[in-house]
Amino acid sequence: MTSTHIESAALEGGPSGEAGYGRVSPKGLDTSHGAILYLEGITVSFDGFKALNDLTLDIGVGELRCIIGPNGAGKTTMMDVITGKTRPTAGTAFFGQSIDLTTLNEAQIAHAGIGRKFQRPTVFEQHTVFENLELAMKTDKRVRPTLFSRLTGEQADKIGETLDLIRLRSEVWRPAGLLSHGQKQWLEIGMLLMQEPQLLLLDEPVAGMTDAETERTGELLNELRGRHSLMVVEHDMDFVNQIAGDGKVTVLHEGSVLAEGPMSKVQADPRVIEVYLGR
Amino acid sequence: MKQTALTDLNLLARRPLFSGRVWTALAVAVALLALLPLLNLVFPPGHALHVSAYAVALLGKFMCYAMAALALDLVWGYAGILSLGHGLFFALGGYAHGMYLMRAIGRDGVYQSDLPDFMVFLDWKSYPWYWSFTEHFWYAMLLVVLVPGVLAFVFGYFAFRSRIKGVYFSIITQALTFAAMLLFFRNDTGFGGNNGFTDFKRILGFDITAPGTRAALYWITLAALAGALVLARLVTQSKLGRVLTAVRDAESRLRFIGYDPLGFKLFVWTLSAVLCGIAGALYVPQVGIINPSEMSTETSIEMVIWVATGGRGTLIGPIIGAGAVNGLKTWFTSVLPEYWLYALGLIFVLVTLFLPTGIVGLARRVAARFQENKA
Amino acid sequence: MKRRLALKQLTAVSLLAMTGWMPQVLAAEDTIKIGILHSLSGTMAISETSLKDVALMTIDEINANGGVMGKKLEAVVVDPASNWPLFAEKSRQLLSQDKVAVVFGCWTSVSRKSVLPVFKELNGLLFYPVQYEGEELEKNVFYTGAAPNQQAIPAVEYLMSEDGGGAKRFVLLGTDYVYPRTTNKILRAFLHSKGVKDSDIDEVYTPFGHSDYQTIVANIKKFATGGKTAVISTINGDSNVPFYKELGNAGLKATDVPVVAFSVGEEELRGVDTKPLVGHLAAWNYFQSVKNPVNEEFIKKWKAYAKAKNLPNSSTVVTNDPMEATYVGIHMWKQAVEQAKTTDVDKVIAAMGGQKFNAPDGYTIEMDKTNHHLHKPVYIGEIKADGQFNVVWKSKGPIRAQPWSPYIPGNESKQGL
Amino acid sequence: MHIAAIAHFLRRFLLAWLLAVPLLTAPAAAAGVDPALLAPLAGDDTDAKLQAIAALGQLPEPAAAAVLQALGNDQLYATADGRVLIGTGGARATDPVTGASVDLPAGSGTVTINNRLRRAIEAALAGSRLFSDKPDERLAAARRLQQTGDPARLPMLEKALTSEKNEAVRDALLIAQANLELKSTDPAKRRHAVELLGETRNAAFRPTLAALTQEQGGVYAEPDAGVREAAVNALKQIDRHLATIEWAGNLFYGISLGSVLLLAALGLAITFGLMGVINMAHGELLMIGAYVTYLVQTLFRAWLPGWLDWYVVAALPLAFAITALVGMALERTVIRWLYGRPLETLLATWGISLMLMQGVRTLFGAQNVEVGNPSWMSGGITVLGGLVLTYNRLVIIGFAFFVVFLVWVLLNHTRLGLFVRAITQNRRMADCVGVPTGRVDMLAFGLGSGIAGLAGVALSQLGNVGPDLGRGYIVDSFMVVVLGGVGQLAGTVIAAMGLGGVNKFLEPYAGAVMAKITILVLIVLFVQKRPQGLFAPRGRSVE
Repeated sequence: MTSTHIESAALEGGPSGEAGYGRVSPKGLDTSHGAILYLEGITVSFDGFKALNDLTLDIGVGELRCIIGPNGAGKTTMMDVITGKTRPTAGTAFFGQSIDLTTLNEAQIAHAGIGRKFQRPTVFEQHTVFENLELAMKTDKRVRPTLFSRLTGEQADKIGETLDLIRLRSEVWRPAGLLSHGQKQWLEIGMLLMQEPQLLLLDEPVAGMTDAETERTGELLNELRGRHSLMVVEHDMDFVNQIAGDGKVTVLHEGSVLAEGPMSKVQADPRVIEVYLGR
Repeated sequence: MKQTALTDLNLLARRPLFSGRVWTALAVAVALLALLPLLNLVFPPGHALHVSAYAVALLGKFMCYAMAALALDLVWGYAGILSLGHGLFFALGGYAHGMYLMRAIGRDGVYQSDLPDFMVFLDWKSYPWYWSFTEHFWYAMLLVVLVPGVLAFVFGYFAFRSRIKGVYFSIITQALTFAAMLLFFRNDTGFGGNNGFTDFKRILGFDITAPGTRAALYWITLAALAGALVLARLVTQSKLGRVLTAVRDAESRLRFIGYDPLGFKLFVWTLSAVLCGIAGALYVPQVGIINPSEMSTETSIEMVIWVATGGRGTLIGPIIGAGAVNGLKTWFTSVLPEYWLYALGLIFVLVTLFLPTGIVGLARRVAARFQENKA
Repeated sequence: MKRRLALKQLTAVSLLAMTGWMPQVLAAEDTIKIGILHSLSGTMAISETSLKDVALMTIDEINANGGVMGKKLEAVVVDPASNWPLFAEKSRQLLSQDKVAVVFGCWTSVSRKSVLPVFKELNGLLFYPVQYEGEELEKNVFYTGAAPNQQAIPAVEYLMSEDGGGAKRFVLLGTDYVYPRTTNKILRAFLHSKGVKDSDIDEVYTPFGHSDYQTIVANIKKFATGGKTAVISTINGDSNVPFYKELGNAGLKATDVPVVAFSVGEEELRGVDTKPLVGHLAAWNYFQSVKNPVNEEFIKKWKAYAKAKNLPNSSTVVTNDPMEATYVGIHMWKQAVEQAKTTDVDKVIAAMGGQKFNAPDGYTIEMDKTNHHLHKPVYIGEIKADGQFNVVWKSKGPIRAQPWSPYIPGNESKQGL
Repeated sequence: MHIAAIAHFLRRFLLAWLLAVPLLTAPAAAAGVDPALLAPLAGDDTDAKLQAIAALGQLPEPAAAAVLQALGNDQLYATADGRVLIGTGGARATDPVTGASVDLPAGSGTVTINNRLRRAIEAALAGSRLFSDKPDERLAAARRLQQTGDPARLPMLEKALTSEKNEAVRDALLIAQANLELKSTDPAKRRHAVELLGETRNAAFRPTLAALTQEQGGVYAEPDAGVREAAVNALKQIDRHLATIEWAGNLFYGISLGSVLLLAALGLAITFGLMGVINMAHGELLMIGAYVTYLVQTLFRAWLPGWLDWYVVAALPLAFAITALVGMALERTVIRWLYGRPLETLLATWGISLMLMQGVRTLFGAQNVEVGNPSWMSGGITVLGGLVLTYNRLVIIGFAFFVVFLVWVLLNHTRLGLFVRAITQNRRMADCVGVPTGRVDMLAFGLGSGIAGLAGVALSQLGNVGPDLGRGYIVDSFMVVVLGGVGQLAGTVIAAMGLGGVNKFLEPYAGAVMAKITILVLIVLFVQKRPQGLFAPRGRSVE
């Protein structure tokens, strides 16, 4: 089913540069080597301080990867690099085999199929839940089509499905600003899903959620597993345990990978214990 | 059941351009305004229903201001781009039209020359290249749209591309406008320096001071204003409108869901500049003068104040604001010439402090209160 | 739904605001309305405010003496706020709403130009009290200020004379707008006629409100090394202070490089520390220091009025040329009205020609029969330490204005006017 | 009541001082001057006056000099019966003929002079002053004589040279002599003179030298080829020097303009740069500072005329205090409600600026008010023999950097500064860690405003003091802050200096208007490249 996504992506991407400012249209994502994201030797330094230091990491298609690490380990910076917000000082970042992320801007990367959820839930507070999802929906996002776009039936259906998935149907006409913290988190996840990305980056998705909400979010992510590749940055160990299962966990420390492997193995790693769990 | 629910989702998502009530309100307002020149023409002075030519001229002027305010609201109210340079676009539109009007004077100038008087006293023998074709009305109209449009597009492209935001953007628009003002103040620039263009005689062969011509200009302005309002509403009601507000509220988020704000900002910015230019073009023949002071910092800031007073992001608000503020200004400068600046200044402060949503916002709150009381 | 209604109401209200509340100063039957159109705010307030006060004083004076044709004069003061379109709007208001018989106002050329179409359209009557560039002659306007030949040319002649220091080179320094441009154009032509070469004329313009004259003063100094130099300044009121301060501190004394200014009078000097300026010149048709009973009377009245109305700094008020021109203008209009036995514009215009008035400038000056300009005497004064002028040259009697300078090509035909 | 007592004392002090004046000046005119010489001064014939002045100049008596001085200062009175008296303040006068102190007769008026007479007087006085016992007076006289082309003065110069010991004065005299010897019949003398004048590299001699090289129809103004050649070289020397002067001049003008911009912008760098308030009333705060200076000057004139020279110094703290108070008042009443809504602050402060301007108009009138330079800020020093560095600008340059230093210390070495910087970086966090944001905001805004007040004092020494003083600076100030990078003190300094310099180096070529336009366009372009200004804080921005 991934492939169908890719087809549609190619179609809706449209010929590049038509609107005058080059937009890439992914010629299908080449994931022949089974990995969807390659980070190699990424280094980011702000005025000498190395936020990322020769970071190397790759994520497989359909994998759910948890990233843990103490504050300042470079988790958010890594996401900034992947989503094109920060340009690495050195190193390469590839999406699939062919798309070089370091050459694209945020919009192009998002369009290529990477969705990101922020640490603090950021939704369009003035817009209704519906509008938020509508804006995020995967479609031609250049100026003219946007100006003349009318909502089709199936698009409405898609929004409806997502609404049910994130359990916000009852709130559909409320301005997003009025939602509870947890609801915002879900809405943002919902917006990611509307983008139909192949890779989701989730930055602390359960921060500030009640246990019930956390529970529910865990289920949600598990539903997504396989359909999308996910990268989850999280502090909450229990939650990581809940979603990681026997999947790989990566520990970042001072901008580079400290340890990698199943949760059980990682938790046993003395260095990890020292820098992180040891506290 | 789910299915039905979804389709009505879709239906609910489609909103009308205006609610029926607003349509009627607008229609009434337009009709009223359109009536005034007739009252002026038909009824003799002194008649109970006579409306003075002065009032008509004044309203004509205000409507031009209103249109500029509307244009500004598009960028500021919706895309959150505060321009302190709309006076520039306004003036450019005015100058473009003014060039035609100057050519239309023909040999009726002081020196009976084909050239405008200011060129004569600069000893110029022929029109500089950028005046060519301006004797054709259609070409002047083309300039009215193109000059502000192109300038806005180029300036906007670079500014937005390098992601200049908020205050920075406001201040460089101010710098640009200030530079333009100095440039136009120079007599050698070829736009009449400080005196600018004035003493127009005719437009398309009609005597520009004739009551009929005045009325016509007035109606054209009214039509343009109404048209601009509908157009602006169309844009802001479209999905693009929602993208714009998203730009205003969380631009970076918008990037991460795959929109490139550059194009959207550029679109609305250029559109706004063009509308503003048209307003300026309508302004000049009615006021009878265009000079660089229209590009002064003050003018542009006043425009912002009209929008703020009326209520930004409401389209109708800026129109009301422009009318109200200028109405007050006209009134104050006559009844308390010595102290009107206190009054005006105070109003600006109070509006920003207590009416962050402007007159319209206030009206809505009041209306809401009514409903509560009823319920 | 209520909200929509409220919206509609608002629209209606704002409509009212625009049409309904137009100032309707109800005209009592026994008064004649006079419009006063001077900026009381904005950049020009500096110069124009005092003209408003002089006009009011003159009107009080006339009313005290029984008004005009037994009717009292009623001043309608508006503030065009140094904003040219507002000038046009206000003049329209004065003429069509307030129905004033005459308007006294404007200072800058652009303000005059902006109101002209209105006065022509509504056939109003404007008295313009400031020296200006000429090149204009409107039926609806009377010019009580100087035309170039009543100010600029005599001044330059004086500078070239032995008493004036026999200047050989000239710096024409001005703010970049029409008055300096035209004046300098005329002066250049005049200097040519006196055999001065272009290489000995330096024409410099500064933007409005220019406040940094270091470079320009340095250039004047450099230019002056080429021979006996004089500066002819048409700098607009506000920039004069920084210019003179720079000049004084840079050690350019009037004895080395005299500066003659056409826009600097007693009023402007109030804002300057005059010590370094002693000896620099100004050319006007009136100085407060002109000695004659009419002038003493005028000054006395003005000081008294300032005190009575306690205007700001009423203790130090001074009179100057445009104030005198306003005063003269109002009185001449009164005479014309009484002669025409009506305030009808056309009749008054007809009656204005040839009006005589015993003016503070020490002469019984006459309004020209044809060209709407006053015959004025020319005085050249040197600035004294007390901010007054010491008259060092005066014309033999009043000079007829040449609104169309013979030094501007194309005006030959108009010399008859 | 203290004040009253002081005032009373001062008035008496002032009175005594005035009474003393005549006594001081009376002895100036001791022995008599020939009335025949004085008579023409009372007349109207300018030429006669000129002769009389010249003649008086030759006289050794101090009385003659006294007459000339009086004439120069409008202190010479002509009585109805044609006598001439030296006014000595009040209704008293001294009769130069008898040296007696007499009452001014009714109907006597001052003898008016014009520039021509002024020149003659200076020259004449120079003659007598050549023999004064004060070297600086002699030097001034010699310098003055360098400008006369009147050969009749040669003998006097030679006489002076024989007796003159002081080196500086001697050189000056030699130059004056050389200037006159250009007209000598002896080519050698002329040549030597030309070379000497060339050495001075003083542009004042350019015309005379240039005249020598003039040639009409094969006939040279200067017959001797050698002298001509020397003249050409001399001219070269002078011109080369002029070029240097021009360059140095532009540099100085640039720096001084820069320092003005800096002063104007510094306050804004705090209120806008650090606090994010688009303070459109900033210009009006400058204006208030200037008006405070005016008030202080008025007070000094009334009560402390003896100390008038120091009114500026006294104005500084006052201007700071008052504008700071105004600023704090604004902050408490209006601005504090608008934090985080910078664009709204723009509107509100605009309204405020309108009110402040009109307020000043109502209080002080729409006209400019007069603020004089104290004597120690008037005039300037001549360097490189031609470039005048005016004192007021020198002082202001120094002052600007002093203020910068002050701000730097306040921001980086005080608790307030610490708090301000904390709030700039993260208001909410600062609030949490117990920074009294409210008070700090008020103080910081007060500081910014106060600095604007200081700037106002400086500006009052350069230009207009009028209601719209501020409007002239508001745009420039914002340009400086934005260009420098918000919240970057160093950036502001460099931006100001850069703008000033570029402007002044452009002006000679482009002219004042185009120079300014170019600057603005450059700024717009620059901001494209560095949206955050010169010194942008980098790092993981909080989005």
